[in-house]
Amino acid sequence: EAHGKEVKLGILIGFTGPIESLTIPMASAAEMAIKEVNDSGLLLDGAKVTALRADTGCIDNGLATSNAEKLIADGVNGIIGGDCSGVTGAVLQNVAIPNGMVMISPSATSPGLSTVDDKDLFFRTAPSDAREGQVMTDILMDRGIKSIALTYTNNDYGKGLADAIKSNFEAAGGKVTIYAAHEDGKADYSAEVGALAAAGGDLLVVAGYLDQGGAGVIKAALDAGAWETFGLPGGMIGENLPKTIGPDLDGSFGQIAGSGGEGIEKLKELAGGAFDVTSPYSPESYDAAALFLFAMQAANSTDPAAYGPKILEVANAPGEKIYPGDLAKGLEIIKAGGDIDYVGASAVELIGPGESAGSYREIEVKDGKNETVRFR
Amino acid sequence: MNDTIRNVGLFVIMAGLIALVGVQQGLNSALVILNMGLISAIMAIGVNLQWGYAGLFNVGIMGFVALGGLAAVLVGMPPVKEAWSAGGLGILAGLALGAATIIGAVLVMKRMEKGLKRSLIVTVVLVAGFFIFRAVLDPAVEAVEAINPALQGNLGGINPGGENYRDYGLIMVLAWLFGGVLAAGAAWLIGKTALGLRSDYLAIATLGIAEIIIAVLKNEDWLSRGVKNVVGIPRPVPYEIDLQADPGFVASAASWGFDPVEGSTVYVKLLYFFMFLVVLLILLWMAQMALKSPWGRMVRAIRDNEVAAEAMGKDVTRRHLQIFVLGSAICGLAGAMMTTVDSQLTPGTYQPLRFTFLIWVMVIVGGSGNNFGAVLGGFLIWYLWVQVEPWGIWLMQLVTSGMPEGYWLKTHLMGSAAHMRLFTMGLVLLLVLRFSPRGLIPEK
Amino acid sequence: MSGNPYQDDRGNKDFTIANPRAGGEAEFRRGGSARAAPGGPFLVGEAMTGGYGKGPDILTDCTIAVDRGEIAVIVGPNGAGKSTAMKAIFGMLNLHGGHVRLDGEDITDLSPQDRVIKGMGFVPQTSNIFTSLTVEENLEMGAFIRTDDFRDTMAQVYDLFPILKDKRRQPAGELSGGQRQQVAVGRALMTKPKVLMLDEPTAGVSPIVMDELFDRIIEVSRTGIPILMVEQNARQALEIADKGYVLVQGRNAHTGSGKELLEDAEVRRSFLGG
Amino acid sequence: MIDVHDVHKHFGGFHAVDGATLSIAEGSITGLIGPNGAGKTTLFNVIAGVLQPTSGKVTMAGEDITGLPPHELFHKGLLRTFQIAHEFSSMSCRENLMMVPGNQSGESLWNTWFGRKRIAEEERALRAKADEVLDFLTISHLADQKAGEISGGQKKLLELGRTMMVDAKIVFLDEVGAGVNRTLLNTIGDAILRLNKERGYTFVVIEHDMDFIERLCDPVICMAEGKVLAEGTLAEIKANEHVIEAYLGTGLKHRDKVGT
Amino acid sequence: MDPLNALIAVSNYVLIPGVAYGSQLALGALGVTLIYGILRFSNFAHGDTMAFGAMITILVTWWMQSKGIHLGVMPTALLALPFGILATMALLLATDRMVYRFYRQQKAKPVILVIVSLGVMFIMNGIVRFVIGPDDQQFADGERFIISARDFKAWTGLEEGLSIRTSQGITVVTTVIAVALLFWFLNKTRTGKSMRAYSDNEDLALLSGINPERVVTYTWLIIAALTTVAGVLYGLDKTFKPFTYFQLLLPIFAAAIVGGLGNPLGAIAGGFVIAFSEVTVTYAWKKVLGYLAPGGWEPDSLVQLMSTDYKFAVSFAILLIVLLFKPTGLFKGKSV
Ligand SMILES: Nc1ncnc2c1ncn2[C@@H]1O[C@H](COP(=O)(O)OP(=O)(O)OP(=O)(O)O)[C@@H](O)[C@H]1O
Ligand SMILES: Nc1ncnc2c1ncn2[C@@H]1O[C@H](COP(=O)(O)OP(=O)(O)OP(=O)(O)O)[C@@H](O)[C@H]1O
Ligand SMILES: [Mg+2]
Ligand SMILES: [Mg+2]
Repeated sequence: EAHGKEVKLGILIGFTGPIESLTIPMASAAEMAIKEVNDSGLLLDGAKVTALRADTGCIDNGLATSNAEKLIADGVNGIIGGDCSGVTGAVLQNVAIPNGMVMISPSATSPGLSTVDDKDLFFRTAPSDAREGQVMTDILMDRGIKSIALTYTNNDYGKGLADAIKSNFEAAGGKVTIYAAHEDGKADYSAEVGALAAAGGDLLVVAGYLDQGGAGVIKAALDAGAWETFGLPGGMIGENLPKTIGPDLDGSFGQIAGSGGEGIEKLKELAGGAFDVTSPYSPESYDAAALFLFAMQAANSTDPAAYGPKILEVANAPGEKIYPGDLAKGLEIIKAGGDIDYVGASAVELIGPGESAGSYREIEVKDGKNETVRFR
Repeated sequence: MNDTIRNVGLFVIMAGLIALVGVQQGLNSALVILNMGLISAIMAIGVNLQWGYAGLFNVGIMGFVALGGLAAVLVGMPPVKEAWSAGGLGILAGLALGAATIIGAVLVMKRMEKGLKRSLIVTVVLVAGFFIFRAVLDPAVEAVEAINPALQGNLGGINPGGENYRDYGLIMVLAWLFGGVLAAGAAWLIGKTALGLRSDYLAIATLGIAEIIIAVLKNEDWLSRGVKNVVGIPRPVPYEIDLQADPGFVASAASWGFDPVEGSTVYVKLLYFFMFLVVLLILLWMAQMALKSPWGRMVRAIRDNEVAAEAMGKDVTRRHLQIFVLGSAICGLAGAMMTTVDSQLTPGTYQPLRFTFLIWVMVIVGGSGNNFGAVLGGFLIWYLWVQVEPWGIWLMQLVTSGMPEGYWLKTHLMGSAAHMRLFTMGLVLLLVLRFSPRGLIPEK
Repeated sequence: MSGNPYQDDRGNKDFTIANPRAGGEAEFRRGGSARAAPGGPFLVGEAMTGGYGKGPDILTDCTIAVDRGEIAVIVGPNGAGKSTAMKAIFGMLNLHGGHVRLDGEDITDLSPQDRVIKGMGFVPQTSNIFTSLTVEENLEMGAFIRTDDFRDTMAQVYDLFPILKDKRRQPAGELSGGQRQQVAVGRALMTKPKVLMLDEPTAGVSPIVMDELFDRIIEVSRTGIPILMVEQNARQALEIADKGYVLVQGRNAHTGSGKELLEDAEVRRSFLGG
Repeated sequence: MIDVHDVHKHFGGFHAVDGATLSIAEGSITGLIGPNGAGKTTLFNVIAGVLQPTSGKVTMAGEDITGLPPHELFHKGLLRTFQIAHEFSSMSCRENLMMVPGNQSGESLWNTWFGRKRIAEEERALRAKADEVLDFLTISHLADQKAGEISGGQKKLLELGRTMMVDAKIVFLDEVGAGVNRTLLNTIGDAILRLNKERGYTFVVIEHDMDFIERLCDPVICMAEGKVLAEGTLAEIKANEHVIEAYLGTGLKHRDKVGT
Repeated sequence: MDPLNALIAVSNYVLIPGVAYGSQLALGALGVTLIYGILRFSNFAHGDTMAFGAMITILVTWWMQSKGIHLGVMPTALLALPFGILATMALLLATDRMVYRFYRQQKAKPVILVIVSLGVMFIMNGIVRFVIGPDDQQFADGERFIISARDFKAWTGLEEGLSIRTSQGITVVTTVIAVALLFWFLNKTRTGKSMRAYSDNEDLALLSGINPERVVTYTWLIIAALTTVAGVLYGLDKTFKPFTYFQLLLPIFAAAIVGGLGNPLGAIAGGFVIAFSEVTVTYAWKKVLGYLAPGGWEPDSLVQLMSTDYKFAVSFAILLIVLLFKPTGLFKGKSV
């Protein structure tokens, strides 16, 4: 097959809307992977990859579908996105599947998406909620926590994760004193903290986003003196949280997907100061872009139908482990007919119908820094 | 005559803009815009009926649209048998008790003399009813939500197809009607309490009810899975991949010069287009007929001067209720249609900016008090909403073109280019209103 | 409906996003400056031609004048353009023909508020009070441009309309129709105007108040202030008028002294009710 | 026809109507006069259902109509005009009239879609009637003008015109004369007399123009401070000292100015 | 029985947050209500104007912090506030000249102005994100607490803590001052009265010699001060993030309406009604009842009327009930 000299990847995420502050680093991360590949000049005998950004508004199905159609019309070879599970589902069902287009979402975690008959076109680099619930329970149990108050951001991510934490923790003999949602981007969280504090518990677990309502809840809880330590699932782990909250956060702990931390450290090195690599889902975005390009290299084609089946192959063992910054090496190995196991920044490991089953780092906040205390 | 030419011209320009999208970005893009434009136009007609003709201020459009979405789930999805046997009856009983409580309280209000005793009894009825309601409902809800929570956990709908529910796509037309009915029911309840009081009250009532509806949709998992979304809602048109696998279709697509993928995607969208167009035309006809008749005259009189209309024997409150219910039903209908196109219900998407204010912009820019204006506004604003993004990026490129690569300001500006969408939207809005302050097709 | 029939002339338009109070009708105009134009009567609208917005001309070549110490009265059928002529003289609509001169100056280009400063006082026919302000505040607003002490003027107004003194802390919107008319005239008197323009000041007031009002108007004119008014109580008005104008369809139909007009059989039959 | 029994209407602490009792005979043209602020309009509004009385009772032909909403009173044949004109400002003058008759079949939504023929016929008749009324009021040239853009006096005429579109039993006129040209007012007076004679309308007229009252009204009721001050023929009223003091006055003081 | 702890718990989780949040809403609602009263439309750009004022203040604060200028225990932002106000004044006046004035001159219906303000909202929205980005920004410094929960517990030996943040204190004090100033201004000064007169009847104001353009200018200046103060105080107390400022619009409008649109007193009352209904109805009384119940008996359930999921819904339901009994809002919605 004759290769076009140009490969186009759509980056379809919510540049405006509720998670707008997360999406800029996400896009930058994806574009960094693309740049890395372009610089190497190794992809498909020197094809040039361009990224096309498009907005989903995070919560605007109509806009997202329109923009997806636009990407298709522009001739993209794959779509990185969407971000929020709602728009992702809409784009998947109405644009990607009919057009036979592959999507790799860095951030849609809803289990509901697994049920869509996706014709093997949908993948995600964000780990599943169910697994994280188990990990968190282990950590809590190890630390001797018997009862928790649990609040989650009221969307499919938060709810799914909180469900998983709750059922695992209760199965392990713990007690969830209260299970309450908070809405992101609202003006005031006094009511939530009041209710949570009244219910009590050894610890407050905040299954939210660190620069959204999650931070607001923690701040309000600290200020009111309701809790001093917090349980922090993946969405709450990031440099910004200790920075926003200050020293009061010391002693709080949690977990985030990541293998040995090696990947993320490498990504950080790579990025320099260009963007915040700890911003949620930006490692996943880097990985999504890399997976596309490796699969294309492996299939020696930019046709989704051809490279789609290769994605699981390049993502999983066996093969040489590839980290951020190693993309050129990976491309070379594939070209030479070898096999790679892409680990990337977020410990990519795809299971089942293309979902991530990463391992986790246990984090504790010490002296205003997230420190990895062990791997799980 | 002159006006007619101008108005037709405006629609032609609009068609031209969409056609241009078709040329530049492909038929599919144009059709997606067109279809959502049709749905927007329908919503705009509903709102125009309420505001443009009756002066009723509805800031809860979002809520009625969401109810339409709920209807799509309740009609389109198959029932979850286990859930029904686990707690279906309990939930129904709970809801019945809740309704009985409210009806009881209202009856007491009506039957008894005003006074402390009445207030006390009403309070007792409400409080006791609330606790009984919760006592019956809560366990049933828990049981239902425990059934396969990752994928179901709700009661489902009435689609008779069971496993093969997707084959019963035409049931969605019923769902649209049910969306209208559901929204009408909610509007009736609001209208019964809010209309006849000062109109601020209607505004806050609709604003509130919309928030309440969304809160219920987000938090009552047994109903429609809450924030976990319902995906895979059936559709009244064939699936593209089925068409692609159908040799007959592929052949006829080829005869038109389409490859199977493009042929199937365009075909499906065209089917939707015709369905929506029929709905729009029917509604438009009904609205125009009504408004050009004595009924419309009465409505305008009421809008102009309620006190005088009342003195001239018109039952203002009843008329308001009628219009409010009708307008809301239209919004509900459009909401169900939109959920059908999306194939999924996502309660998180219901945001006032998108579903209330944007519709208002459509009505005002189009020209409130004129149905054709509302329709045009629906198309135009939706077109802008999805199309101005590239303009923003283009504008930023223009601004930063003089700056060296990698310069911080350039990175910063290009990084915020997406926000140019809202910015440009605002600019266009201001420009349209500047040169046509009463809307593009003003009320005569 | 919240009860007060005066205030509640609201239709059902929504008040949540948009304030129902009608905006002004006066057309926007950038204030120009006055030019010297000596001679002629104290206030004159000369050969005025114009209408509302882009609509048809309401006034055609219409001339109205009043001199020091005079009372001039405009009468005419409903819709003749009497109110329009008053508004035109006050600069509230754009004329495309004619001039307005005041005290030896051409003020055609002045904005209404500049005309107030030049000493013109005006009581419009409708919505002529601040309904949400108290009676006293209404009077204070009348004296807005005055920098001197206006308490004695206010006392005079209260003397003239004693009922207003009783109700001075009440929002003017809660007054009866006739009481509101009194507030409106009082407000204009507070400016200490050099010329006073009244659009149907006696519409809806009781006979006793009407007599009082006419008395007061005569008194004011005796102090040398020219008065220009529109009246439907034409007979009484013309009795006290030095000069009368009959407008028909925006044109001067008859002009003469009050007495002449009263005696003109044609005028009596067509405009004064026989 | 209408009996008002001890009606009170209080605004906060202020007693706008303070125990008014009066009755209006069928077929009469009753004048209601009184100083500004006497409570005439307020009493009107109570009778017409716009305001709820604080206490008291209003009956119409023996039937209690206290507090009925205006639209129901309309269907019982009770119509009113407003002191401050309440026109339908964005509608043409003709439409202002055509909207009045109740029970038009075109007011049902169903008919607007499926009963269009009947509507068309009704409309033709209505239009003819409206044009007749406009003609009668000498404002046929304004038929297609927006009612918001006609002069104050013309609005008053329009208000009167609306009551002529249906067969009313009793019509309340709140200062039809204020701001209306006297020649025209005479025409209105003629119209009122004719409606009274030919169609048997009962009228209640609030007016400050004594000439007008004199021509039309018998009996005349004078209110002051929320109560009925005097009642009788105009001649009796005019002779009543209290009425002179509170309402009529003794004429211009500056007689010297007159006639100079 | 331990009523003291119960009282402290209620104060800490209900009263103090409610008062602070209520003041923030009241300041916002005051601005909305003024624009409604005088300029006759509901300003949807209000939230974003708040964000703009806060943004400028933040930028100046950062600059001051970098120069080592501090205000001791008080946040430096207070020093930067006047700059924010000035910039916002400039912005609003420019917007008025470029946008609103045209529609005023055209005698556009107020609803057009509402939609125009929606357009302005989009644009301001873009400008703010453009300059400072969509992220959270930190700018608070100085002493964070007047009383912190930890210290309080240490002093009193009580089980429950009580915390009052500096920002909460400043918010309440500023609100009181701002409101008092505004009332004095509107009711006692000539300019204030002329604003009310204009708001009542534009034509007549013209006839009284009031220059409408000047009234409009004054109004915008006051609005600029109010919004900037509200925006900065909110940012100090919670966090600065453009998106949340947009979201604030809803409770602010609700506050203005329930209080009676156009009535400044109402705006204040409305702010507190909204704030307290959000906080109280979803509060779980378990702990408080536990303290109050005899013999340390603590209820098993949360004793919560509604879960916090329905926080917004409940506060709206309360609004509806309030309006059912007071259809014109708590204070008769009238002109200013
Ligand atoms: N705001 C307006 N816009 C357009 N036309 C108007 C407006 N106001 C009045 N007109 C028209 O101007 C004409 C003259 O109106 P004007 O108010 O000057 O009459 P008038 O002589 O004062 O009558 P009246 O005695 O009834 O007050 C009328 O025919 C009316 O239709
Ligand atoms: N909503 C209200 N609130 C308070 N006072 C009111 C209200 N409406 C009317 N009033 C007062 O009630 C009194 C009677 O008013 P009403 O309008 O009935 O007088 P009227 O007899 O019609 O006078 P006019 O001849 O001047 O029209 C007046 O003193 C007025 O100030
Ligand atoms: Mg006039
Ligand atoms: Mg009256």
